[in-house]
Amino acid sequence: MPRIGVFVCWCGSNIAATVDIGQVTEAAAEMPHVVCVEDNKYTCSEPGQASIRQAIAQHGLDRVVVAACSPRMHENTFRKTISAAGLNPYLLEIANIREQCSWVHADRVAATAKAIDLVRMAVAKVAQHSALTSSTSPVTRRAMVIGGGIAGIQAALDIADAGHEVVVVERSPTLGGHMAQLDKTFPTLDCSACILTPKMVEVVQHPKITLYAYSEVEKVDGYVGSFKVTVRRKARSVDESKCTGCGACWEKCPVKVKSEFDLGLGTRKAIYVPFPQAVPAKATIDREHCIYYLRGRCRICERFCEAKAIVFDQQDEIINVEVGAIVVATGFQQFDQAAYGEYGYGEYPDVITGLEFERLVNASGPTEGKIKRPSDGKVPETVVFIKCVGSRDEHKGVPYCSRTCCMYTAKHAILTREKIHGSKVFIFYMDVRTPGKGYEEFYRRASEEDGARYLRGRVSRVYPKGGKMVVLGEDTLLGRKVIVEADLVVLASGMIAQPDAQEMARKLGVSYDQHGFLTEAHPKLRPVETNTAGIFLAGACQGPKDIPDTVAQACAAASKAAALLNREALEAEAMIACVDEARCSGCLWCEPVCPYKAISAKTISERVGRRTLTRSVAEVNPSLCHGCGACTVACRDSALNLLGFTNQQILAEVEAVCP
Amino acid sequence: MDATRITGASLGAARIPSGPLDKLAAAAARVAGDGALVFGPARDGSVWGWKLCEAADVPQSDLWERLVNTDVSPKELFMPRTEDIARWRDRLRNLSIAEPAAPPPVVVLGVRPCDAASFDLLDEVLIEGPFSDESYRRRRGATLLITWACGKTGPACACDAFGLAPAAAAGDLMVYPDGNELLLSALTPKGLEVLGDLTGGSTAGEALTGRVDAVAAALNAQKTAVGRRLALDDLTANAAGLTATLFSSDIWTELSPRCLSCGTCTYVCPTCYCFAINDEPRGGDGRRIRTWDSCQFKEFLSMAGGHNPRPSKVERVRQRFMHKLNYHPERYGKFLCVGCGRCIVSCPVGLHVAEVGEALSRAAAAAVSAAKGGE
Amino acid sequence: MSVAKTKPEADGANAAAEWQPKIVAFCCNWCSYAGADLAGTSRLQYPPTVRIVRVPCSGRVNPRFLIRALQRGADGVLVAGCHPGDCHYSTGNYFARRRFLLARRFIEYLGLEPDRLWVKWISGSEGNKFADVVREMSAAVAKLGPNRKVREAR
Amino acid sequence: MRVYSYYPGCSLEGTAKEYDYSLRALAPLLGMQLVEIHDWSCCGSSAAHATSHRLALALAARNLNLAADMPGGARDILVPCAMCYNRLKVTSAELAADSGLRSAVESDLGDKWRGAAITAKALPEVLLGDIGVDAVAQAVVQPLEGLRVASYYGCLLVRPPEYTGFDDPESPKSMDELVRATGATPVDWPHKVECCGGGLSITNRELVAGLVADILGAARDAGADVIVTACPMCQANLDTRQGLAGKTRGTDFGLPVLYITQLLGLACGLSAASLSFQSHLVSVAPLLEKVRQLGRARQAAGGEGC
Amino acid sequence: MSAVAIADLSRDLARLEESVRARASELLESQQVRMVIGHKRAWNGPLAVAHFAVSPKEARKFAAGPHCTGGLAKYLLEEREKDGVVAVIARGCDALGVRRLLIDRRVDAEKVLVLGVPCAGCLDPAKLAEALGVTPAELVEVTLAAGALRVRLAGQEQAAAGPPLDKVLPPTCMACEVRMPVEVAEMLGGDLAALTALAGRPPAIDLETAEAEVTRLEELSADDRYAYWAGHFQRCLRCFACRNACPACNCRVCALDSYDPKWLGHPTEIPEQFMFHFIRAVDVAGRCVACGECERACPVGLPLMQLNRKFSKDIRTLFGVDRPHLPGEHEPLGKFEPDDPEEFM
Repeated sequence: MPRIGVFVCWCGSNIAATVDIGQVTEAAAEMPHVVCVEDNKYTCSEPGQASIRQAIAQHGLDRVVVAACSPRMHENTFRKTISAAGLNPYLLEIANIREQCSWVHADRVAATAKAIDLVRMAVAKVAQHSALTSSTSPVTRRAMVIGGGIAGIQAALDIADAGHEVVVVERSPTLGGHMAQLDKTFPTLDCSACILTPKMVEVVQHPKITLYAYSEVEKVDGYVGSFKVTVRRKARSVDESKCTGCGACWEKCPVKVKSEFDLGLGTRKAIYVPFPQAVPAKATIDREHCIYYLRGRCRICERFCEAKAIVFDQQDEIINVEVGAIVVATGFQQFDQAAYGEYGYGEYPDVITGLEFERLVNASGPTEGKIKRPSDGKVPETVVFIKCVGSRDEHKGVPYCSRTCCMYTAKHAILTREKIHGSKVFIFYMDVRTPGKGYEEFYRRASEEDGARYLRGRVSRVYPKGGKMVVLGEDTLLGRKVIVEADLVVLASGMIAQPDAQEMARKLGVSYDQHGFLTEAHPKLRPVETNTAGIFLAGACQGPKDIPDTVAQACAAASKAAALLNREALEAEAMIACVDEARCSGCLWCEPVCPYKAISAKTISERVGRRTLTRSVAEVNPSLCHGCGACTVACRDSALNLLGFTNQQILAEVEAVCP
Repeated sequence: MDATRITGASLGAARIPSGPLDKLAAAAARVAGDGALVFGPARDGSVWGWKLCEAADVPQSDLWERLVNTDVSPKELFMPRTEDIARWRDRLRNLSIAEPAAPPPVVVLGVRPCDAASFDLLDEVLIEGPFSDESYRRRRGATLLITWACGKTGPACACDAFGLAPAAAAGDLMVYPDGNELLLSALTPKGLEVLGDLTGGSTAGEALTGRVDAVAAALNAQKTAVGRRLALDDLTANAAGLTATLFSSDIWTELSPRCLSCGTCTYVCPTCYCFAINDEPRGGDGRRIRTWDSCQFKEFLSMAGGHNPRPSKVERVRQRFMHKLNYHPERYGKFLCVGCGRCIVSCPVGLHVAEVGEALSRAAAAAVSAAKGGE
Repeated sequence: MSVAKTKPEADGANAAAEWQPKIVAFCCNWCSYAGADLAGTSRLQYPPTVRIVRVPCSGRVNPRFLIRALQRGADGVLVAGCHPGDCHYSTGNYFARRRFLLARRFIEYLGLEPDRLWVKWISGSEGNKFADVVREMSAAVAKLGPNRKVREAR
Repeated sequence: MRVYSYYPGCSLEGTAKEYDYSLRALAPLLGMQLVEIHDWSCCGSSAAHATSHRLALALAARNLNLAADMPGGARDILVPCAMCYNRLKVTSAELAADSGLRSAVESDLGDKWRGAAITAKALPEVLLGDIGVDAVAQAVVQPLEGLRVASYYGCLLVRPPEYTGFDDPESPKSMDELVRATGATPVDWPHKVECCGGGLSITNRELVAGLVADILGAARDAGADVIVTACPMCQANLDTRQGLAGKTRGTDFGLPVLYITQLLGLACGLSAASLSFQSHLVSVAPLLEKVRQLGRARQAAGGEGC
Repeated sequence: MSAVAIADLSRDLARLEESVRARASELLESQQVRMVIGHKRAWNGPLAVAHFAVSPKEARKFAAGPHCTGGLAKYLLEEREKDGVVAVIARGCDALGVRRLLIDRRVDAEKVLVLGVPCAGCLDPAKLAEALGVTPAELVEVTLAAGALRVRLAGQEQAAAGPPLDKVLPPTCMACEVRMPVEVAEMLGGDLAALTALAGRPPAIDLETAEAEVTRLEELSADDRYAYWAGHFQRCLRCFACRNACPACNCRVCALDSYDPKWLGHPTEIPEQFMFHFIRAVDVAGRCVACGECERACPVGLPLMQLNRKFSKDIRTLFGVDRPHLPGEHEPLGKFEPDDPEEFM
């Protein structure tokens, strides 16, 4: 039989002025299993705590109820108190008779009656308490960074510099991501490649970093401190350890393919590196276009490879990596412009996206930095930029702002005016958003110094007419229809989630929003953590971001990961879900409601009669469970229970409400 | 089987017209005692059960021409589905315990002979046996049972297979349909009192009791549809000593798979009497209650620690029918079944006393002939 | 405390005037329980009708608790959790929402008064909202009168 | 044979009779059977939806209910008129989404809403989605090779996309594909979904003349011989206001405006009479002559005659 | 349905019965399966009962036709711990019941062989009796012959023509959308033209009509609704036939039997009866396969499907999941949508 002590607090006059403490102690003395009732002026004071410790010893109490302020205030205080007296700290219940009683009621009779009810509920609940302990698990002191764009690069370098091993997984043949495709960066107009490529090199040279390029994450098992990641290293058909990146192979390769890196504006070979500064500088054979794979003949590259690095029958390799933390930096993709039929992207070659413009204006791009329009290679005289194409448009499923387009369009305007003398630049916009250091100044430079004509309004249609692209738009500030006959139209494309972002989220067990961006644990206070402990977010996979924000977030994610890896072991929650295997039907209806992927099936053996049978039951991983209890409701058989808030405890409280 | 199960000695008889029965009900209520409650068959939803009749809604006699029997047996009038054994209050460490008040007298108007006979069977176990069930005894003692002989049998009726008959005499007062009139025959002094109250003291003479015997004999000559198919003679004649053989018969593994382990058969059965006792605490207070229970439930014999002596349907189905058709007859000389046919109608999977009885009887015959062959 | 005070014994004018509903509130620890605490620290007054059962998350609240509370004499049940999208455990309140959308329609279908069940999203900063909800719900449940339909006799 | 409930709508009994005739003549050739909805009434467009939202819904709902009650079972409705199509689609969607509105409309109708399972379909939607462009091409006996056709969709047929959804609202292609199936060349032109001003055709002729002139001009610039449409309002407006539009631009456009069914009918070998070309204001005769010439030229060149 | 089709139908049913027996014998003979679960003629009365054949000889007893009522899927639960494959002769509802057990991971897919049979509906003896003006117990034999049912009543020597089968089907069969079973390993009788044509027809009543009684109850006043349900619930015997017959009620330890926590008190008074039926209905919500077994098994005629249908109706209107029990649909309570309705929140 439980032996419960009840300690009623006056809290000076905070409680005692409204609640008749005497009546409460009298009533508490009658409650089942209560063997000792005391009241104190200030229970949380040292004398108050001492009286609890004394009473535990004197009356042999094994459970304690403190009727005082909110448990959010002093639950931990009193847990320590009873722990000091030798009780398990969880054999405590707080009756909140201050915040939820004396402070909100004036009528002494009613408040006293309610306080008695609250004490009765706490007594009934604590009688059902059991001692709880939390488990610990060791930490694998290695991190994985998924994605090798600027976010992944920065995060990897920071974690490695903090002294931990890092594994970087990048699915394309090279590091760099979208940033490598850019020409200049706003608002400083410094060269993107110049600031990025040294970092790319740093990654491969760092002794703590292992890079798996042309590789993808297949599966993620385990939990914080102990993830087991399966990585597929796709076959390059080239032995990375031998390839020197000399370039003989791609010079001789007879097959020309549209370059993904140049967004189809330029070409590459079937054996290639995506761009000259690619890291690692290892060739890759594109098996879909290589003549040898298509027709069984050629092998010219093999003949010219002095390093003998070509391996035509190379297979994908599956490797397993154990890590303690994961930084997700999988980036974004451009909005698909085909959704805007009225702009004719894809039909008219001279309607291009902002990223394509980056390649056109880039000195290492297909036009060697000369802005030439794709249809006929003519240098455009009039260029129209249309902003918010695939941003802030609910009808296209993108209600959000992509955050970068205002600034890169201003940059494009400046570059156009710089590179094409006497060119005219028109920019159709909804709003100009420049929240960033030096951003507003940069925009002003575009509009005021470089003479870009900003027109506030949407464009309704773009169509070709006599070698020009007619842009029908509106200037809403003047209330006039605007028709511009342009040579080139550039659509400022928004950012959307990677096409496989949801699949990645499911592999990782993290949540994502309706647009497919991965969700942070708290929008303000936990911006780089996910709801799955040990998995952090960096860059545009979490939402549209420019480079400075991406880098800042990558640093933050890295510091979170490093802090985690600095720990020897992790202590799990004590109030977590547990499975009564004798009851569990193994239906696993609990599994989909668990936000932490903490529930999985396991097989148990049991004796039934004279036979040993195996069956499947649910298992809660204590390192992953946060104790929300959603699973307990999904469990029809009540095999799942939440320690500290068991069905029995809640039912006992409910029973006690109405004596 | 005991012939007195069919023909009871009439203590007196009377004749009343068919039609409203309010006078009969009132007379019975007066005899039963102060505050007596009268129950009669009543339709509830799609089901016929038993309902308290106010004076105005006492059924008319033609009801018994239309209705073969109620779907729910009248046993709950003596064994309520839930009844208090005691209530307790724990205040200031003073425990007070209250037992329920004495039950009111009850008149059951128009039970069929099979159901009336079921009370005799229950009485033997619950009152006359070594243990007397106080609550049941008090309720039975305060009851006046008016039994209505069956003018026709229903398709699921099987009374004759179990040693009874459509007009088997049981209860306090028998009612026999006789043309446009009803013949009343008192079987007990209480029944005789009702007749006296009804007729103003003039109980009928020899002529009327003779008529009663004649009508009863005619009604009892009816054969039921199930009874025509179901001969349990091998079971009755050879029952003694066959328990072990029947217990290990193959029929249980053959018959039991289809059972759903629900309690339907036991709960509609007038002769099943298993119950459970549970405490329902409410804080310091609470009640100890008795509710029906069923040997067909998986958890029926489940013990603390997890052991279950009857873990599968084979054991549970066997238990029920062996109890009805072998254990009880061995001890009391009668089947613990009155052939009311309710399990035949209600079992959702058609597993009932007729089919099992036939199989068991065959098994008994086979065992006997095997034993003879062995000699 | 006398039991009779909170227990509706009779429909007599006096008893009716004195009767106040009893509401069991399941409040999630992170939002609504904190909101109730904030109502306290802000000294907002509300009727002494509500008894809070602290749960980690509205997703922990089993609809069976609702019937149990009504059986044992509660006149109303409040389930309060974080606003959609704000769940401390990210999704618990979404599951609670589905469960109680159905549960409320179901008790209504069984002939109970649906207004005996309230589900409200109350954040930790909404002390005012907590007090308002208790006031409004107390009035609404008072209007329904004592719960008799599934309350067990004592 | 695919069976459809057929909802002609008022235009097809009046100004757009040729749309109705040509559609009925064409249907069997493309494997469609049209069963006219018995006792159909106004779809709720024009005056109704401008003045009373509920009335407009109730009118459309009545027709959808009738379609649900059709003997032989509920089927998809073929709705040739773009306005009717639009009203029926909007009504289905709004009543599905809003139970309050549904009960309001039910009380207006004095009848339960039974149209939930009924789908209204536009003509290009049916021909492309159900019949299939291959089946259309197979039915062509007189290919219109050499003819340049501007498909004009107007404002209602493909908008709003959340209700219509069968084609790109800004750059639709469905009629172009049908045109291609006849052997003719669909022209790429910018005014496929520009407003023709049909709603103001009576009240503001000058404005409408300008809009119509823009459309016709764009079609002519794109080298079109003919405009096809699937909307009675567009057809009527582009046809009747063509003279006025020409006057404002000092030109004679001379661009016949056909229903898509008429063009398909022509390609499938239906006679000019059965396609009711006589009721057009802009003469179709030169077009028919061109078709004949193209056919002869093809025969002379040894092309497939049939 | 033309007269010719009906004549064919009775012949088809005979052939179906033969092919069930043949296939079952074959499977047992070759020891591909350990047991075949189907129906056989009952000891008495018009209906068939479950039959468990473990030998080819026992397979000769299998029956098929509209008298084969009673679900079979649930029996698999008791076979789960034994080795070997069990075959089930499955009507559409049985197949869905097996699917339920598979989704709930209560049965191993490798240990079940679902043999689908087309189903014309299973007669409701109460409806048939009512149509003939007798009690259900008086029905002795029912067959489906040319034209309509043929019924022999108690005390009659000869069977006489009864009503058409369509008129005496329970509501679940009327609304059945799986007369041709789905997710079966193989179909028996798939070549029987008349039977498959009948089974392939759309349901006799649509979802809304099936829910007409729910709608009617919804429109009553709260007190009338309470009176309705309390009236039914007070009759409930707590025999648990509804639960035991239900393929969705397949927990190892039923909440209704649990002592700790004690969800359901033992008293059979109204408050606990509401708890009982609340728990049962809530726990099968979204998981109900609409087989109607609960209602069929109930000895005191509780309209339990009206509770289940209420949930399916609300799940449809609130969450847009029309038929959670059919393949391809999502289980509505193991998930959520961020924009689920907030009617009163």
